[in-house]
Amino acid sequence: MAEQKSEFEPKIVVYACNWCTYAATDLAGTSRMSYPPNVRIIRVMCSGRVDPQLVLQAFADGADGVIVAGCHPPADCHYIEGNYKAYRRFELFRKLLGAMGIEQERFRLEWISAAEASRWVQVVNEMVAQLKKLGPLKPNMEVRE
Amino acid sequence: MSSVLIIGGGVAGIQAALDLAEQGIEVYLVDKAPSVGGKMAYLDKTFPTLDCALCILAPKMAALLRYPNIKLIMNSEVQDVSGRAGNFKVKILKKPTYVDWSKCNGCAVCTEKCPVKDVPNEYNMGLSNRRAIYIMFPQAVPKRAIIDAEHCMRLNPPPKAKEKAKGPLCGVCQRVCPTKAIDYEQKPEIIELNVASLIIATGMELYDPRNMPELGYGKHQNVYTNLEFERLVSATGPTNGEIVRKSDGKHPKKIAWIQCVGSRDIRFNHYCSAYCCMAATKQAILAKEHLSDVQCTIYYMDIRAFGKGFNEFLERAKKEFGINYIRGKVVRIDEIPETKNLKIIYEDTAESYLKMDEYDMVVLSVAITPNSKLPVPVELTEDGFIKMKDPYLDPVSTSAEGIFVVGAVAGAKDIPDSVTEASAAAARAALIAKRFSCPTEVVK
Amino acid sequence: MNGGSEFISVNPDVNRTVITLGGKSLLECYQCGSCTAVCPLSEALDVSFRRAIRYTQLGVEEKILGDISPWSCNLHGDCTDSCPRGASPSEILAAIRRYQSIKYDWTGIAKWWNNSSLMAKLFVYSALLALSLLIFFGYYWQKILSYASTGKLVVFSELLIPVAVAFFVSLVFLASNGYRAYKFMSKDKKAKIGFIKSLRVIASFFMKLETEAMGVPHKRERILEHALILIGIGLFILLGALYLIYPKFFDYEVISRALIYSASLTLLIGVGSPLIKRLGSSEKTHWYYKRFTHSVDWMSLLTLFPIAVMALLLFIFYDLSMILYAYIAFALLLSFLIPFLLLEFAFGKHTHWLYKVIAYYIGARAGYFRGE
Amino acid sequence: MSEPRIGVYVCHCGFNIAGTVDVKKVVEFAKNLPNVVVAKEYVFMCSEPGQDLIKEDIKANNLNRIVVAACSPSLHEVTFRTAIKEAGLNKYLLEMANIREHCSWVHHDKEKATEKAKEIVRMAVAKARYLEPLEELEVGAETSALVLGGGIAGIRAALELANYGFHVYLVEKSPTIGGKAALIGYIDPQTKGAEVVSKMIDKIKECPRIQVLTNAELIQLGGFVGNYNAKIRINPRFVNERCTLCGECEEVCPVEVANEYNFGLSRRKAIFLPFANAYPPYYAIDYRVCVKCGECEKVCRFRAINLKEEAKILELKVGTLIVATGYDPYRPFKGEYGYGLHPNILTLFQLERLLDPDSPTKGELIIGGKIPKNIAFIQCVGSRNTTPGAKEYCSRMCCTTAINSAIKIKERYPNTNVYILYKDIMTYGSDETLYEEAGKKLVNFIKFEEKIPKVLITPEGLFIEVFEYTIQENIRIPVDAIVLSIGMLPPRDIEELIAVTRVSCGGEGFVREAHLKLAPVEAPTKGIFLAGCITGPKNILESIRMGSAAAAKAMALLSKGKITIEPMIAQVNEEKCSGCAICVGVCPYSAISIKTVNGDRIAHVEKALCMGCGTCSAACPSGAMQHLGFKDLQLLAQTRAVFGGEVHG
Repeated sequence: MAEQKSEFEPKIVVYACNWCTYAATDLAGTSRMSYPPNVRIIRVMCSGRVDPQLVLQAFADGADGVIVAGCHPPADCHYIEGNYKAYRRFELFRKLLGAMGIEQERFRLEWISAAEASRWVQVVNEMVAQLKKLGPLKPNMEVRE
Repeated sequence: MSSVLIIGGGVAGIQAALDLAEQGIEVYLVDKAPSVGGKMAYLDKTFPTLDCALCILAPKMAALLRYPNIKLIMNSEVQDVSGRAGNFKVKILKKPTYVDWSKCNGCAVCTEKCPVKDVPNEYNMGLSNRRAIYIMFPQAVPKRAIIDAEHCMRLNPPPKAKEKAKGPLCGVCQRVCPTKAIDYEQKPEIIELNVASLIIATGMELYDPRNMPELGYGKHQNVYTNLEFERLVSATGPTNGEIVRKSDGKHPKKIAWIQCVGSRDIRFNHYCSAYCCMAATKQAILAKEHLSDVQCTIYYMDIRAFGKGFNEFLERAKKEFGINYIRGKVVRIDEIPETKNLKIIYEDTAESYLKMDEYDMVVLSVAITPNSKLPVPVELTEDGFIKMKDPYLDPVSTSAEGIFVVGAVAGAKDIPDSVTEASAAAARAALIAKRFSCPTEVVK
Repeated sequence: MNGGSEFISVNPDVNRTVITLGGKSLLECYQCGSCTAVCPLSEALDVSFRRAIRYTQLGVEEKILGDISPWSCNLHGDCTDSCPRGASPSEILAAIRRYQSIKYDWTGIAKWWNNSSLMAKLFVYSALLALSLLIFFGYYWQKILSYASTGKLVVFSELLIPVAVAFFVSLVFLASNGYRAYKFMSKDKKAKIGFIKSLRVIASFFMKLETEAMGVPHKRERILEHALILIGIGLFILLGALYLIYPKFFDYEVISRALIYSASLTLLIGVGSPLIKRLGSSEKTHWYYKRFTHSVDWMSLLTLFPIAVMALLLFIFYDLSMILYAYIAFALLLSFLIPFLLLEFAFGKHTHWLYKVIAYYIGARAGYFRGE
Repeated sequence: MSEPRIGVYVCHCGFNIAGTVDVKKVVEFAKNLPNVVVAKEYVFMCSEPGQDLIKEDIKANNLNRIVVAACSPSLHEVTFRTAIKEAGLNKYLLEMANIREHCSWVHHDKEKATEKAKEIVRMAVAKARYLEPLEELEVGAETSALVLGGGIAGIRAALELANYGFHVYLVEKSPTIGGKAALIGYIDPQTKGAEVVSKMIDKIKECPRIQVLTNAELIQLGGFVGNYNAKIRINPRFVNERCTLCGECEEVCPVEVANEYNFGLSRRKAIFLPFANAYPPYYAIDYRVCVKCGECEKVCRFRAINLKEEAKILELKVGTLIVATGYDPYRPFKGEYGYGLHPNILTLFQLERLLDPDSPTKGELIIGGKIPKNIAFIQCVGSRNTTPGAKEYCSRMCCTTAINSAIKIKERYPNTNVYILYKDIMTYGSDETLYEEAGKKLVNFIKFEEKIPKVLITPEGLFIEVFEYTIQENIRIPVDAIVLSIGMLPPRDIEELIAVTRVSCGGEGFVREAHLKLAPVEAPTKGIFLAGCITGPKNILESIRMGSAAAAKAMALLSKGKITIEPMIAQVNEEKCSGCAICVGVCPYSAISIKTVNGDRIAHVEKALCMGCGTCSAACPSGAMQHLGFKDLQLLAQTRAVFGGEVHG
């Protein structure tokens, strides 16, 4: 890793639901909040759209942390129950991470409503601090094409 | 096919405009503020689901820009309406914004450079300051800058400085503006329109609690109206959601809400304003979310949790958030000089005992008053609301043919009812606009 | 304070009677408690006017009769000014007081007095007046002429016997009804402080309350009128006592005349000014004079006014040494006094001073005064 | 797919982006990304000149993908889509790179911000590479409507739709339209419910476009928005329009049952007229209780009765469905406040009927044979958790109705004492003047809180014991009659309604709107609208307004005769689909069904119903289900682009 000698900067991939979390990231911008530039945000229509394989691919490609974020249960989801599906999948997924040698703290499932810009900034700060403690992800599985 | 004029750009006006535009009808939306959104734009969260008001309103406001047949006439007031259904002549006074809105694209660079920094910001109910040139709120639609002529050094230079200085005192925003949109010579203009029908959606104002001097609003620093508290608790508010007292900037330990301030009182307004019991409960919950150790009490006579999900919301407030409710009408608020805390005087009707409880902060749930003083030939009820012609057979029509009324200006109601009425009125207005009449309907 | 386990029965017709007794807006009240909260009394005295009105609305008889709050009301009128429902707690409480005095009176005359029309009351009053005129201008006429011939005003003579009898009779009624009132009001109110301390508490309470009220113009007006009447009656009693113990006092022309005239004048103004305001219709007069027009209110003034007039005339004639006319005025004074005592003083609005005193005493004794 | 030729446009947005991101470096970086043909910058991309820049480049360099690196897509995605459409490019071949809200505005280290902006652009370009042209779907739409439920909300919706030129089928389960509003005596002190309903019925009669089907039930609903086919079963009425309402048949009919149109106050025969100005205006035979003795048929001089009539099935093709099936009054269980144990204890609806001039007692308040001296209303029966059987919600209009009746009683019978025992009086808005008037008319209000009133049935008569909250005393009130102000429940047959129309229910059992504030009259499934008390307790005014609004929304959707649908929906790759139907269960809008295509089970997505959430494509094990605009490949490309990785295929 080139930047080894300079202080370790984790890279975090974020899958944000369009109606709530993505809107919160926008609001963090319009309200000029500041947070570390380690996150890369990918927009999906609903947190239910995020396929666990995608998250695994991100880890395989070198992500140090992944966040999946959607609307607050019980009633904020624009598609009524997409967030429940994500909740169901990623609670199971979190348990599998350990088996693959990836610390569970590298993955977070969050509910952030469109007005909770400060919550989004807090999640990013917490994640970056945690990953700096954990250090870079040490891949112990080769990736088949 | 002729067009429809909507007076008032609140949630009801916006919904009506969208429904009309959906059917391809040309819509003029007039609003006296520089941006649409009305009172709902001030809200942080809405009851009973506590989802954020902006997440509901912003998509609707943005949708307004997508329809080419919606013309927004902001910062303007209707001067005169004449004619009859199918052919109304309307005169609109467009007050100058001193910014050419076709050039301005809301980059807000001017709002950072303007030297006048201490104008009380109406959007935050005066709890924070803005510049002389400003954008009403970050998500305003249309997101355009506007110069507040009264406070602008260029347009209204302070008298002493005026004689000394030879030329114009300031021109920072014009120099800084990348698209050269600033135009100090802009004059008010009269717009004449010819429309098929009108929808009145001017909504409501809050009743001024200064009419009840014994409650001390305006005298005691820590007495707020519920809209001021809403701004205080809102993420986009003056303190970014920090609940702090005006007097010493500290977090309050005990907050009281006083219901029926100006409502259900023959000396002020007979009617009940319908929204305030639930709004107070919501604000108490928001206060608990922001300050976990705060004690919230609501003083009421009848808690009106009548709508869908309201009573469950109330039970949650009592059980989950520990908000207590005391039945008694507060008649006086005294300020304790040293701590600027407030002593509220009322009879606890459960214990038939006069009590004087002390609070750090008191929020008045203020009555609404309809914005019904309009140059439009419609009858009013004696409470000042716009009268419905026949609430059963012709729900959204007014006494004047072809003029419809929706939202709080027709009667105290909350957001879902206003939005429902807006759709109904839009369809009726569309009927006239499309000359689409069926023998059964009495439309001429 | 909280309700006992057993159930109190309710008489639905009570609110109907109280409404006819002048509490027109009784059921317009929606129990918000502003009247109690706004009243200057309630900061010092633990009473709830709302609860008194509530008992009456529901007809909880045993609680109404034991409630001292209607009697503690000093008719400041703040509650009526601030009632969000536009009801008039002042008038309702006045009506409750009438209802209570009816129930305290065992004879049933108070019931008739409070329910009958003004005409009926005036009829009975004038009948009694005619009777007393017969006594003085018939039976005693010769005696009066003989007294007149002596050229001196003899106050204490057998002329006073009928008045004394009337006074005695009225006292009997007052005492018995007062005792019943005491019984009702003191039920389940334990005595907490002694007699003297109660009096001191009441006195300090009144001083503070009235001085504050003096600041408000329309309240000052009514307090002064009421004070004039009290002073008037007080001075007359003093004169009577002086006449008995120290008759030579009347030899000092100047002081005695001053005392006499001030007594009759204060009584006259005290009674006359509210009467004129009630009869007049000028905008300035406070709603109190326009609204409190129950026949009982009228009678309380109409019966007292002629007495004040005659007292004044008596001394004027005496000073103008028109002895016969002085005696005629004296006879008229006594004739007006008899129906006043038997009707108004024993059963009318004037009984309120007795019940008020009892109420305050019991309230003070039971520790209702805060801060004691 | 054609070889991707991508144009990248980086916006300065005044200083907003250029202030912290070195736009020139980002443009240089973008220039040598694979498939990037053009990379430019401009101070305001969203302005007219900015859009023109893109349009010219599309024509000059025949670009087929555009990436705009500027603000958030929620602001100007639509602006740029319309721009590239005007340049002849399919408007979905655009990807926004959010380098303002996500980068320049939130990071202040110029060097790191520029690095991040580069990577955001790289991700956008990676996704753009796999964007495909998509067409908005257009579906033909019937301009006809099925209104389910003939109450005032349904009638209002039908009238409005007829105004817009729709043909309307008004389907009502009972033999007459008018619903409960026709039975409630007085809506407010001046207006009678029956009068309002008869005026509305007159309008229905005048309008040729409304077809009223009574004794009718919707048994099946297929198709999708704009193209529903509804199956209606019309139960036999046995009486036709020749009936002259002479009533002779009624006399001879041997069967007698409780009259539900008087809420059980009186009885009626098997053949009956629901109420005076019922519509359709002729008798009906209650097919559930008629014993087919034939007496009425014999006696009818106008041959209006035919007992051999059979139930008919009707197939209708409609564009939209408006559900307005109303509510059911709460039925107190035996003994609840003494209900059913004493003749003088009745429900608010029964009292309303009593006060109605054409009631069995001709409007006189005769209960238990005489006019009651003391009558008490008990509020919140069946609502606000007062009794074990009660629901948690407040039924909103029982207070106003009770006060209305109390005022009526005090006007006609001044010496009757009227009590209203309440928890909170819910006369919201301008109904508060009713509460005031009740005070002036000497109605006595008694407040209780947690401890609910108790009804005593004793030989000396009825008593109510209640712990009066404002004096904290247990009082016992002697009463002659007790009225239970009953609340509103969802209709008993709501299960069938849900099964047929696929609407869904909220917590308290009423039908759930798509969004309480954004779309209060629409069901989550597109094309179905809701009106009246089916979504929750409302007063008559609000139900009527909701009827108009539902009609208005339906008209707006269908008035153009066709419907455009967002193309970002799910699409099945038929070869890969194994028919495992995981996606069917996952879809909140039941837009996916399994069809057997020449032997194979294949998932089929109903285009009009799919709202494009993508949950099914994430659940699909074989990758057959793809979410257009967010395909696996596109998201994968974006993910790998974060680290500079590539995706093949």
